[in-house]
Amino acid sequence: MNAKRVKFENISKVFVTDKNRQVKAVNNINLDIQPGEFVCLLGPSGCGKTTTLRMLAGFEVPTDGHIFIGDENIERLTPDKRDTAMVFQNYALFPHMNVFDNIAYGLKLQKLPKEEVEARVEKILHLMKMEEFAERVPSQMSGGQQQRVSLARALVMEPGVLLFDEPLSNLDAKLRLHMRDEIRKLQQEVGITSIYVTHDQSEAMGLSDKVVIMKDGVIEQVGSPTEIYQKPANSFVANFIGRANILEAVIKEVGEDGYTIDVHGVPYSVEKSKEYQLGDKVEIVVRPEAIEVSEEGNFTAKVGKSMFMGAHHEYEVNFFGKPLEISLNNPKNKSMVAVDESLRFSLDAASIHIL
Amino acid sequence: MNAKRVKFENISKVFVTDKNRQVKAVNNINLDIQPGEFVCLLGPSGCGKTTTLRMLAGFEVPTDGHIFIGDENIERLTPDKRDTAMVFQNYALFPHMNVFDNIAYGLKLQKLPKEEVEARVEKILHLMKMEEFAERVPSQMSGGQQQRVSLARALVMEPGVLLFDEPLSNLDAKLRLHMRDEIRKLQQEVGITSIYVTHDQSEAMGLSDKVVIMKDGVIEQVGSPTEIYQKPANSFVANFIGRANILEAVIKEVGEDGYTIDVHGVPYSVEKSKEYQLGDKVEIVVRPEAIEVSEEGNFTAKVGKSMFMGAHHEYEVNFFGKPLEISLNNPKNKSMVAVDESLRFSLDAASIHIL
Amino acid sequence: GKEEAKEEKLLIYAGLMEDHAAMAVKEFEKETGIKTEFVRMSSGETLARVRAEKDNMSASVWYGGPVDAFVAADEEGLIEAYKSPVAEKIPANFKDADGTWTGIYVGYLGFVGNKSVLEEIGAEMPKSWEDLLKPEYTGEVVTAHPGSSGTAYTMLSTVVQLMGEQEGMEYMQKLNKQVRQYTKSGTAPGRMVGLGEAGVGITFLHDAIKYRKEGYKDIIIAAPAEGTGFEIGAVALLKNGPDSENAKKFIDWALSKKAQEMGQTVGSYQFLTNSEAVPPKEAMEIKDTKLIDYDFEWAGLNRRRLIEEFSRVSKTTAPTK
Amino acid sequence: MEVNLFSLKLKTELKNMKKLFNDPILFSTIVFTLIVITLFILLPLMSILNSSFTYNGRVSLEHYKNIASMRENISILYNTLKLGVTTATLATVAGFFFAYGLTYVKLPVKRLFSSIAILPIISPPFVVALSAILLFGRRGFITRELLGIRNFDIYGFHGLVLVQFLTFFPVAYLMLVGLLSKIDPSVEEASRDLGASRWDVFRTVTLPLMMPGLANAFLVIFIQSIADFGNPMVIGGNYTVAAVQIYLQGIGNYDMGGATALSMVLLLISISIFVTQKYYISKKSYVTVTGKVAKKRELMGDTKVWLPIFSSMMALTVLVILMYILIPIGSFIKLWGVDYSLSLDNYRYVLNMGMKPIVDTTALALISTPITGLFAMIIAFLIVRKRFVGRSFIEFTTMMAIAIPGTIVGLGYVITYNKKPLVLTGTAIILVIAFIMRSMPIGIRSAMASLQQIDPSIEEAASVLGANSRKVFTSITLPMIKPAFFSGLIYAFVRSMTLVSTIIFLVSAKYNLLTVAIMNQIDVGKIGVASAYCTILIVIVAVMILVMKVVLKMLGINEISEN
Ligand SMILES: Nc1ncnc2c1ncn2[C@@H]1O[C@H](COP(=O)(O)OP(=O)(O)OP(=O)(O)O)[C@@H](O)[C@H]1O
Ligand SMILES: Nc1ncnc2c1ncn2[C@@H]1O[C@H](COP(=O)(O)OP(=O)(O)OP(=O)(O)O)[C@@H](O)[C@H]1O
Ligand SMILES: [Fe+3]
Ligand SMILES: [Mg+2]
Ligand SMILES: [Mg+2]
Repeated sequence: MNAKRVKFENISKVFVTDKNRQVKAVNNINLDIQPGEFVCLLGPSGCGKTTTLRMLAGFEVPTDGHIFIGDENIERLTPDKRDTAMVFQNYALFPHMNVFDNIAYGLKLQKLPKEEVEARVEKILHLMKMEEFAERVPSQMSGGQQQRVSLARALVMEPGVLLFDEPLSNLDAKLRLHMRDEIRKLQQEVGITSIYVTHDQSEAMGLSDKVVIMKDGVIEQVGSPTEIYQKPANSFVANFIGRANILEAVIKEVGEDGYTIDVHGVPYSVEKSKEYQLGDKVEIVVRPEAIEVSEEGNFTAKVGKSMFMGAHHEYEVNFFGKPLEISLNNPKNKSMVAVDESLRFSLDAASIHIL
Repeated sequence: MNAKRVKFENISKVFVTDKNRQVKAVNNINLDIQPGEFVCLLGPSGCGKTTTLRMLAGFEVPTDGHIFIGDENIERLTPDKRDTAMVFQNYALFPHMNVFDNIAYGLKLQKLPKEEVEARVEKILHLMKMEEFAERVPSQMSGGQQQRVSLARALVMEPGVLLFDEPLSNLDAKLRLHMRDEIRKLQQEVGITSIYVTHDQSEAMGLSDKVVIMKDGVIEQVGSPTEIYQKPANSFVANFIGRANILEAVIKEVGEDGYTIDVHGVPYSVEKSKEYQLGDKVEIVVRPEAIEVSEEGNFTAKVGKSMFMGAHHEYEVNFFGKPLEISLNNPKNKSMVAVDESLRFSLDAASIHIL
Repeated sequence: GKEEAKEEKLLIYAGLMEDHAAMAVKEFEKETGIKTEFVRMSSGETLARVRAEKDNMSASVWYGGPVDAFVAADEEGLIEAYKSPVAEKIPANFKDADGTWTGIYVGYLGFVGNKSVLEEIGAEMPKSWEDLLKPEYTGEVVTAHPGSSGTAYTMLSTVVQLMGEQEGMEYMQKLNKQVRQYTKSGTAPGRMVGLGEAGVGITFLHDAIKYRKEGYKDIIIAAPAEGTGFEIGAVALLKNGPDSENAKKFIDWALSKKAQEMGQTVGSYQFLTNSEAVPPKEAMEIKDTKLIDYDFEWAGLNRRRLIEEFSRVSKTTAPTK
Repeated sequence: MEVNLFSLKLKTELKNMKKLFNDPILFSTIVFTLIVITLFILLPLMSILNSSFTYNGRVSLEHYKNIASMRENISILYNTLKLGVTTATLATVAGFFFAYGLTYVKLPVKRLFSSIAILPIISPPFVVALSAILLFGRRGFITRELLGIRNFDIYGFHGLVLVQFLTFFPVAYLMLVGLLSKIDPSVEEASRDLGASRWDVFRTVTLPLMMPGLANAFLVIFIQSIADFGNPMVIGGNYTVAAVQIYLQGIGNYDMGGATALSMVLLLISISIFVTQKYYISKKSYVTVTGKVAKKRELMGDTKVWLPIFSSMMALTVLVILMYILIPIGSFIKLWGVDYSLSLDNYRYVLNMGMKPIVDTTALALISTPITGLFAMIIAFLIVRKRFVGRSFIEFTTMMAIAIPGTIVGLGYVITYNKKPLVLTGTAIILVIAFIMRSMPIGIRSAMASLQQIDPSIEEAASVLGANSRKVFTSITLPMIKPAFFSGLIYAFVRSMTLVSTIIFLVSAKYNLLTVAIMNQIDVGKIGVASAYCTILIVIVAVMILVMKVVLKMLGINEISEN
């Protein structure tokens, strides 16, 4: 196990564009990643994920702050000296090498015996379901195939720290699941600290020990997948991870370890997250799937949208003048309510989180 | 409305690689797309989706077959004469132009008045949430930002046929939803026939009038999203679209418009899809979310995996020696069963589809 | 080992034609056993190089090339005077009194013509400076530019010395109308006329003879009746050069009858300075050429002024088309 | 709050420097490069500058006053500029045209075209001038024999332009063909898809993407054209340009001070053009080779497209062939223009004179070529990819190395390296160094243009996989810019084989150089012998090109999407 700890200390990165405008791509982030941990970076397009990885890999020099791999301040290390491998968002394949050579590149640099190189490349090709492509050059492959080569090229290195920049974005759902499992397996087997940028929440949820939510170069929340999902730090996180209804409520009772809140006239007992006073107006997060459609529900609302989505059915209803999303699991055996008709439902008290 | 009908007639495309090996990227496909229809191409990596689009756009000459746009056989038309616009999988932005000029490119070629060009570009920049990037050059933008420019450049053309090659793959879930809505809105407003390659099922489900499932260059099924999901033509489609448990069953009774089948000893009444005889062994598809966990379930099985996924909880249980996936909606208010413990559940008869 | 280190050697900068220098060096080496090498450069190049090498002269002898370059070099202290015992045999007007340079050959300035071109344009071979101004030669004359070529400067200086400065410049101005092209190098007019690119050229006659020998069979030559200038090719000892003893031996050898007579075997058809040496028979047809009393000293001192003046009257370097 | 832009930039610069110190290979390479460039380019230039300001041993502006007082110098400068601009424009356009035809269009006889396009550089420049005279002169084969024109005058501006055009268009071709073949075809597809006709694509995508490359080619040719002295000397007629004037002033008039002063003026012109181009280019970025590898380009096959392109390429090809066929033919002819009988005399003469010039030149060129090629690529890599203090200095100085006529540079070398501590005159080393310094700039420029096209993330991928700077360079950068590397090698070899002017002051008796021999032969009218030498030269170069191809293949630097 050569997994390494990774630590960002007050890291910032400012780009200067052609027109001498400054772009704060990363703004004073702090992050501590344990050896062998699998961390997902999530955030809207342009929030600084790629830049963060690039600073860790050594392609971009931070404007401020320090980065540590293990106990070492890596400022003075060139990319090749850092024990990292990276899957690039734009693949960055070597156009002049075939698939085998692309993947074997790093191993050959380590002067491994030829047999070992071959064995390892073949193993990874197998994992990637790309055995038959070994001889193909990148220009003769599909987008997804190229992406898998890029992934294989980094995985085969088994470094201390692996950086993934949206490594599965061009793969279909099935293959993505497969790859995701393989990555996780390999990562745990070999013990690699991994930082994984994805725009796919379920990937983040399914893969990671820790999720980091970024926005405009700033870290909004760090936590386990469940934490992030169930106890979002703010409405941005709530909305970004999964779909969220943010409703207004008033604190009606303050208990030992819970509050009773009033949501448009209906009382709910919820867990304590922050300290609030009696009568405080608060915002609560209710996930669409945490709303139960039933004839006995406390609320009635008119359906604005109704969409069949396969595994679930989605409604958007008018909830006291604001849209409320409701997601209904396995809709097939339930009778659907059409647009403009009324839907009865209630909130699931246990799933309510006060921001 | 200048939406066009698109028709593929026995289209094949064979590539010859460097090593003189033949690759059948597309194999005798037939497809008829109505004016204004929104069709999604879905299929595993390398199944020929991009190649299909490229033949329609005119970058690749089919080895066999004919393609029609409207009533016209477009074989002899160069790409610029075809009324198509394409979002490229690798973006293909003009590196020497800033965002505005990239997007305005096609409009300027049409010699539209300057004001109109500006108005249209600005409108689309707004849709893409990219107003502030108008002056930026591609090399100074993040992956997702570049992808949006590529999308905008095609959308702004409002052509007869729009081709999308994984246009949202590098965007986060939120933005993707937003973009998806905008694409759909624009497409319907202007009436554009659209062919959309995606690896994201929910995108395919949410967007399309028709889904085309491809595999190894061959079309496996064409149908509406619900059809494809609920009545997959074969196990490949069932597995590819959403997650599927394929179970064995025996026809016990043949009724007017349904069968009674026996699934490991439990009888279920299901709809008729194909003709079967009494006693036939059949395969049935049961979606993970169509399995109800409850104390009164007909089956008991040992839990092999248990994963919290946010909106749902996933189990994998050992079902008569084979893994069976179960997906539990809004898990928060239900007590979880740990690995190696027993889970009781039953199948939802209405959701069973015989292959 | 040590023996080798003491090996007798010599490096020469040669202004002669390549074959001539090669042969001379080979012959000298054979006779003396001194290992001799040469680098062939034009006189201007040699001058520039020895100037640059002032503090660390690599060659010891400057062999061949017009006297004015030697004079210029001497002014900058680049030359060591050496009065060779063999120089006795050389008339005073072909050597420097102080031994700065000593002449090895003499070349006459004259006209070169192309028989068939002249026939074509229906003109005779010009016989005098005056002839050159005849209308039939308009646009037919090639000469080098005095600014670039020693040959052409000899012509300019000859004309001025012959006619006086005022008249000489007027002559040049008239001649300018006749000129098809001012070439850069002094030998080019001979080649151009040989190739039929022009009818008449002004050049050193020995160069013209050489071209004819090379096979430009239409070449005819003539010397101007009014008298003409000439060049002296010289040899000199370079200051601070290594191996100066060997260098002196070489100069002695170069001035000898035998060495001078060998030139003709490789196409050097100048007259020789050693009074005992027999000039090449190819040169005999012009042996009666009328020479002016060419003043090298004056020519050297007035060079810049004359060229400036010439440039003015000819305006050759303004874009003419 | 925005941070102060200046302090931000300063900070970034400091961080870059820190990063550099941590990369010993890179750091030492940069230091080495800086030393070499200072020693062998800057120092000689300083000597020249120095001598232009020295009059009778004192610091003075006398030389500048002198050249300013010569009125013809004004028109000479005008001539020089006019020639430079005309030649550079024509040559760049033709080079581009050739490159475009070869990379974009389905053409028959591609091989012929691509070899024709480099033929003119594999012979000494003045040979073209000579051929031009033999073909188009008063007695020219075409003008007189074929067209019956009696008084055609090839000497002068138009002849000079013709000759320089033929000499330099291959340079443009070599610089541009690699760039064109690397443009991501999907960018052009996108353009077509948005409704652009072929012409629109060319106008709005291909051409703008090539603009830096074209500007670069223009710059290189312009600078070479105005520094060229061989061609104007032979065929310039009364059209005098600065390089010739410098030679005349320095060599003909024995006035080196004036010559150096004039050189400085010439240098100033080159510098201004260079600065303009740099300003223009640095504002743009043109990455077209991305890590997502695009499909190969479909070649255009329409008759409408290929026929006109084919015919014009053919026309130029015929012209080139005509010019060059004369050389081998001439070498078997007794005396061109006079006696057309066949003979082997010329070769006999060459054999007689000895093969020493040929052997010496080839040996020296062989030593300097790989060094030049590699060094040029390394410097280009440093300039484009690395951020360090002294980067602009390297870029600027290496370019200046060709901006001054060779004669003057050669002189600078003698002045600088004839004194302690570095006495190099007369050695082979100085010849090799001169070869390298004179041919490297073009390699650098063309490699730079290629590199600017390639997405740096491809190199980053290599480095994150454990490749150090050297390895990244050899296994990724070099193979990807192989066309530029290859053409750089060819160019370096040929230039070394044919360099005259710089060398004339550096040759020692130990090394006889081929071009000097050729010059001498032409001077004495032995055109046949000169042609024989040239023919041998062409054969040697052709063989070398083949050998280079094989060696590069063996070194694993393989053909990429070149065809
Ligand atoms: N130029 C080519 N030469 C040889 N084979 C090719 C070429 N282009 C594509 N192929 C092969 O054709 C098949 C189909 O490629 P295509 O790009 O259409 O796949 P795709 O469905 O778009 O896949 P992805 O989802 O990975 O982008 C792939 O197996 C690919 O390797
Ligand atoms: N070279 C550059 N010059 C100027 N701005 C830049 C540069 N590179 C990135 N940026 C800007 O910095 C911000 C962060 O970019 P980064 O690539 O890290 O985003 P990201 O989180 O990876 O986004 P995506 O999910 O879209 O890939 C973006 O707004 C981007 O436009
Ligand atoms: Fe002479
Ligand atoms: Mg990114
Ligand atoms: Mg694809």
